[in-house]
Amino acid sequence: MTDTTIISPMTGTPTASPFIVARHIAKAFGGAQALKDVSIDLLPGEVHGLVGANGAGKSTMIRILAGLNHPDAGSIEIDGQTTNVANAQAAAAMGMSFIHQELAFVPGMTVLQNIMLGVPKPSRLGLTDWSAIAREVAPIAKRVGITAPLNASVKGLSTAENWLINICRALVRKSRLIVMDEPTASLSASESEKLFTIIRDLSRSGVTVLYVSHRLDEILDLCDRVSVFRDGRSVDEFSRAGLTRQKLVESIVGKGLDETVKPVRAEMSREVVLDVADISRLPRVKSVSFALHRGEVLGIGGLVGAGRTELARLIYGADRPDGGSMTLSGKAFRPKSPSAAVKAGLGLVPEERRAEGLVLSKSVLFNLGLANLDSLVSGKFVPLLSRKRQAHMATETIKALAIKTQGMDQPVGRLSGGNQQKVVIGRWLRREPDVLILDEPTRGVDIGARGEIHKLIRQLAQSGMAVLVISSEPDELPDLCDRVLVMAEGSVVRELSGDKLSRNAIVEASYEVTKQGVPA
Amino acid sequence: MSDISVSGRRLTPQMKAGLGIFARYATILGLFAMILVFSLLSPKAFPTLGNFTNVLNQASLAMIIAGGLTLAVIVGELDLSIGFAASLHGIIVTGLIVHDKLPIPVAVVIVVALGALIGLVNGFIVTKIKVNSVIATLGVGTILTGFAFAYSSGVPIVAGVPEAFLQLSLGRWLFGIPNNIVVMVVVLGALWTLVERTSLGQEIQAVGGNAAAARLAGIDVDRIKILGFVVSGMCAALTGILLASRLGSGTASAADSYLLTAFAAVFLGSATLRDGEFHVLGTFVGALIIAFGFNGLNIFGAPTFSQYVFQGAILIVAVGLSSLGRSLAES
Amino acid sequence: MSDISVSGRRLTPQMKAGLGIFARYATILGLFAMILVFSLLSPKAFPTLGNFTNVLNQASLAMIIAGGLTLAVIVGELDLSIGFAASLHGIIVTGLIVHDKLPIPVAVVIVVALGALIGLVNGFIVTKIKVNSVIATLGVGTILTGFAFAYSSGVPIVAGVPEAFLQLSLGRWLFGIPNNIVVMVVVLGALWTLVERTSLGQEIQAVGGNAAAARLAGIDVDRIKILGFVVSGMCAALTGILLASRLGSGTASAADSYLLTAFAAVFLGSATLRDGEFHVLGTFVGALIIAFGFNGLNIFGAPTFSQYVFQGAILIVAVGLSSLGRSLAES
Amino acid sequence: QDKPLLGIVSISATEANNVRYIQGATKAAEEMGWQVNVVDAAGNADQANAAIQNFAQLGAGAIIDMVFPFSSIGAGLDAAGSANIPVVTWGGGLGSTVAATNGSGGPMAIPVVETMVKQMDGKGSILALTYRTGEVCRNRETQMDEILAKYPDITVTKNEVRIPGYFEDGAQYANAWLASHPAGNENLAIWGCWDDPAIGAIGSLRAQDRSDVAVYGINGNAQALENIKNGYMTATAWQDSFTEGYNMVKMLEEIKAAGTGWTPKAAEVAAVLVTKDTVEAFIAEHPEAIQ
Ligand SMILES: Nc1ncnc2c1ncn2[C@@H]1O[C@H](COP(=O)(O)OP(=O)(O)OP(=O)(O)O)[C@@H](O)[C@H]1O
Ligand SMILES: Nc1ncnc2c1ncn2[C@@H]1O[C@H](COP(=O)(O)OP(=O)(O)OP(=O)(O)O)[C@@H](O)[C@H]1O
Ligand SMILES: [Mg+2]
Ligand SMILES: [Mg+2]
Repeated sequence: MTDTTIISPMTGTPTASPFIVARHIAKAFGGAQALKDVSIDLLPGEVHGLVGANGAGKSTMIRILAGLNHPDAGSIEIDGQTTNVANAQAAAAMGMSFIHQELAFVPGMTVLQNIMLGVPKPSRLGLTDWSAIAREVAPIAKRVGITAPLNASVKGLSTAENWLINICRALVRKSRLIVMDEPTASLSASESEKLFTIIRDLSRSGVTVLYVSHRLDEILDLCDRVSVFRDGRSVDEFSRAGLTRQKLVESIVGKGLDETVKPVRAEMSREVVLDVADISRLPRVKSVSFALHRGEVLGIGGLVGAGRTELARLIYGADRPDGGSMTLSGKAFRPKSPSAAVKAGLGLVPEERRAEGLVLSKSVLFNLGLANLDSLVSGKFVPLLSRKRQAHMATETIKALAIKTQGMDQPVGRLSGGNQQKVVIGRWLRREPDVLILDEPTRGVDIGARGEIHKLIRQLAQSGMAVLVISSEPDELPDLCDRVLVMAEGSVVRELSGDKLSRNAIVEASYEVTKQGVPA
Repeated sequence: MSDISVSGRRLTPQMKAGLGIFARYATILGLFAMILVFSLLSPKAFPTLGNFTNVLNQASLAMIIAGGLTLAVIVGELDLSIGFAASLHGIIVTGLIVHDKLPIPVAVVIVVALGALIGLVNGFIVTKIKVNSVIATLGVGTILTGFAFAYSSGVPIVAGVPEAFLQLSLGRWLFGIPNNIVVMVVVLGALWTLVERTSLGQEIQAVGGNAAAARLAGIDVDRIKILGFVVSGMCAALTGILLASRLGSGTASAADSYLLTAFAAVFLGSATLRDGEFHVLGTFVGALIIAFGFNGLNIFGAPTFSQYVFQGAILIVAVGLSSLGRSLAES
Repeated sequence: MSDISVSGRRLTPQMKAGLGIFARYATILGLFAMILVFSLLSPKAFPTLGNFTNVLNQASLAMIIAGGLTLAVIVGELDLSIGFAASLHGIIVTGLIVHDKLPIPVAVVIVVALGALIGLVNGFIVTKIKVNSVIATLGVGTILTGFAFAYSSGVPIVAGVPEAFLQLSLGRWLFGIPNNIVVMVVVLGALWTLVERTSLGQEIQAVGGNAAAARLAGIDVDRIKILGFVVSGMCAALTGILLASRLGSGTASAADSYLLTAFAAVFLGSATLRDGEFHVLGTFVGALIIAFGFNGLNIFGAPTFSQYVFQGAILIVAVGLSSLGRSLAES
Repeated sequence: QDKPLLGIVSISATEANNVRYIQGATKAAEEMGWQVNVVDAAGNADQANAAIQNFAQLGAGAIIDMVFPFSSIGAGLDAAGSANIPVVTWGGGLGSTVAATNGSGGPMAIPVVETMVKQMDGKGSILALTYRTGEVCRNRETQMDEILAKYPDITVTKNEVRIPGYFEDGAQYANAWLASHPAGNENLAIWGCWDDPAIGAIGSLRAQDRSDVAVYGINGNAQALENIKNGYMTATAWQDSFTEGYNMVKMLEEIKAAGTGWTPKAAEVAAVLVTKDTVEAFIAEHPEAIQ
């Protein structure tokens, strides 16, 4: 398959009759009214932005289009015909493909098998002809930015690469509509750029793209029209002309919002809490050294696959280093498991909230309690849990982080993505570790909550915590951090602070290694 | 999500809420409905205090072993060794009492400790050597059968079993409540408290819910899994001891068949009150359904073949009602 | 991740790569090591073409039923009905031939279709009524046992079984290869091709690997799961038929014990070549290990108790080597 | 090394009577200078066939099939037949190419059932715990049916027990049956087609303090004898499986000597009825029975 075959040759203009019209859609889950009244229409060849706060109903609307949920009320017309999207197969048959917010890949399979998941495959004598498929898929995979060999297992791949696989799958299907639910949340700048180019190409050739993101700059940059959801209703629809970030923010939040809260930086203490010396785990982390001070927010930037997550896991005892040493508050620190690290005073907010952060079937209260169990028990001899303490802890945290939930007993798997993220962070607020590592803390978090989380991180630092923040979003780190390390190919290539700390400096440093060939 | 909901009418939110509640209580309703039907069919023999006490007494052993198994499955593992282990424990406890002339309490304590040890071995093989729990516990169970045979040469230990040991399970407590029931209530009560009301229980549930997340939240996952196996092993030991006391002998493979009964109870229980999660109270209800089903069908005098058919159907219907209600409620 | 790697020396990447390869082949190495040991212990009787054919012949029935079970577990479900189903099939096929005087091929086709139907029922209960597969298949299995009793009143069907039916499993093919082996090779070959080489097989693997992802990718998960149960049911029917032919009678509960053997084979196989995934080739190797273990210990004449101990140990060691190698490689 | 091999395939090497039989067979084999190899098929007929095939493969001198009916070891008999190895059964019946059998066990039921009927005065209710899949149990059930046909005032409830699980099944069936048969109304008896299900039922009786029900077993295993001594079981028929095993192995020499001229035969050893009155004397005479 070549590029031209993916993209249907028809060239539509935004003035053509709508491809999909959804009217007055409502949907409740149990007692929760996820969608109250949503209407949206998608024109052939347009890039349609969809924005809204966490829990506004974006993903639910998308799941309805995908045939995964069925609306309680309202109608969907496709090409002017009222339709009932019965299931995912029906959606595919209608020419829609989806990149859902929850990653869809099968861990035991290869990259190519995952790309072809659910896609009709050519066969010879009933046997799948994989070499033919590989020939067709390879150029698309390259264009999307998948560097791993197609026959590699997806097990060792990063989140970002798994996202690219999902994107690649949508391209391989010849679809009239591609829906992307926060595709860039896990991508770093360079992958994002590649994706934008692809989206523009798709649009040019008449494919409709429905694009959900909390990164408003992307939305403004990319979209022809933007729909805004708030509390389960579609409240606004803008076209690109004359749309400003300010307008968009107001519409999302329902009121004005001062986004420019530059965190106040306290006088940084010189007391080193965590000292990392020459830590390696080849080939992903190569001899990394740095010191983390009390009250400091240290950022780690870089491209996807630079080894930041792996570094965090090494510090946290989740993986074992091949070399190097660490000290924590002056004492040798060599955790043999995360539980040892937690006892020593560390905390981690992992990158993958659903897979690594939460027990999805359990309540918000349960999940918030997990790192704080010692403080929730009463009784000297039998460590019985005190429901009162649990409830108190949960109420406080829910309030502090403005977690949108029906109550503390709601299963956390039913919260929207951003609110799930808040629960993982909330777990550590109460425990107050000496060192808190946050891996992509604002992934999928809406613009309002993002500000709150940033504020919170600063507060934690001010109260004496040492905070390590990993982020692939170059915009995030300069505002938030006192100091930023940039990693590339497993090594720290640059330390930025003070005036030198800027978005551009981080991006530039990220490519350092690739330019020089050999890391420092 | 069910295909059933696609067809035709949509359910109102009220109907869905109702279905959700129905789903939680469907297995319990099923139990009561079953008791009601049997009471109508055999009004003289079935619904008597005596019969209910008997059923509970009889079911106590299965409940204890199933209660232990519940902990193993909560932490996300299967323990297939319990039946074989209980058989071995029955032989060893009688052996210790009859051949080694140990006082009964000492023998009981030793055997329960042995149960814990077997659990420890299972847990070690699963967590440290990382053998899938199906293979690990099947392997250990097979080895235990070999030990049972080696210890007893296959001959039941009968002669000289003291009456006091038989009284362990045949005796009665205050108000004439059989000892077995007392032990069962104590064991299940302790397990329930452990899982639902202690911080250790939260860790146990977290490990079962998402081991990776539990690990990163600072929980020692291996330790908790081993604990699950140890509890399961100790409960198997208790059941083995009580069975030997009830039979008056230590007999190889006497308890093997508890394996399937315990699994049925545990999985039946997972449809009770909660959404497909394993829990101690559910296991209790599951074991009750199985015990009353067997007893009621027998008293009614159903022919053997129809007893099997009904028993199978009871399992499916009890869980099916609840699952169907739930999937409609969430559609 | 293993605590074992904590102690002392760190492994170099080369050593890790080596361990990774070792892990893939450890079960197969274990099989060969076992064959070698038995060959040294019983040099005259064990390592002969005749004995190896014999072992493969014996293992064929277990391999067929385990091959079917493999599909059920690949799609992420357990099928506990297979043993009971195979027993019923054995009774029905002899009944159809002896009592209803049907030609053998017709009887065989009817019974295999019945196996598919049972699989369909299992699949329907699991996917549409959303009953956990443990309960669903245990329930269906219990019901089938009832049917087996109803059909035969529990009495084996013996008289009048025609020689031609016995020849189904006792007969030999070209070069004197026993029919059972031929059937087994055809069935496992077909299953392997289905799973590994067709696009349906991709869907089967995807459903098992991550059902939610498969659903999002537009795969009809329910259909695939039902397919898994149907294949499992058909293989159970084949095994039941061949067993009846081998025993020369249709006997209630004759095949019940295949359940555990099949599970052991399937889970043993999941440690073979792949990283804890179920696959047809692995199941074949797993069944071989079990069969050679039984045969070698028999021929060597180990005392009964140690046969159990070794059989259990073989399971654990075969998987343990592989798991340990893997976890060290990934440490 | 070159001693002739006696292969024994046992249905359950952990069942008391099987063990006694194996002991008797082993003793005789030692006297004859044979070596013995026992395989436990754990109730699995297919495993039994495999084990017989393995013995045939090994060139065994003779093979004993314990309790698996000849009708379920077709493939094994086939393999042994082609290797000219005689197969004898204990409780497996005479048929196909089986050379000899004993322990058929069916007639053992007669004295027990007759005692039971007599003690019930020909009226009342019986709970019969049966196991039709087993040849021996089925024969015993038939014997019981024939006798009871003469007593219209006796009602029989039959329940099938499972293997494994016979203790638990015996207990549960007893529980249910007792619930609809309260004490004092009529003569009650529980009959097991072998001792173990009856012993399971005794557990229920004792748990409910029901001493009005007479319990009968067959085989006379140590536990049954113990229960008779203690008054919980009324009667059983002791099967001298040790002697059966011993005699059978001794007969193997004749069978092998006769070769193709051998006529298959049953060589039964008489069973002994044991009741409360005779149990002491019996144990004095057969101390090995309770070991
Ligand atoms: N299966 C479910 N059961 C119960 N409530 C649900 C379920 N799925 C979604 N919800 C609720 O519906 C609301 C909308 O969720 P949705 O995932 O559509 O939000 P979103 O706009 O995609 O948010 P985010 O930006 O955080 O991804 C939330 O309040 C969520 O808690
Ligand atoms: N050997 C491995 N096997 C499996 N997964 C691994 C392995 N090594 C690393 N990973 C996982 O791959 C992911 C990416 O790791 P890495 O640290 O290289 O990237 P990163 O800089 O954090 O980039 P990203 O933005 O993708 O998270 C992490 O989730 C890590 O746990
Ligand atoms: Mg969302
Ligand atoms: Mg990362």
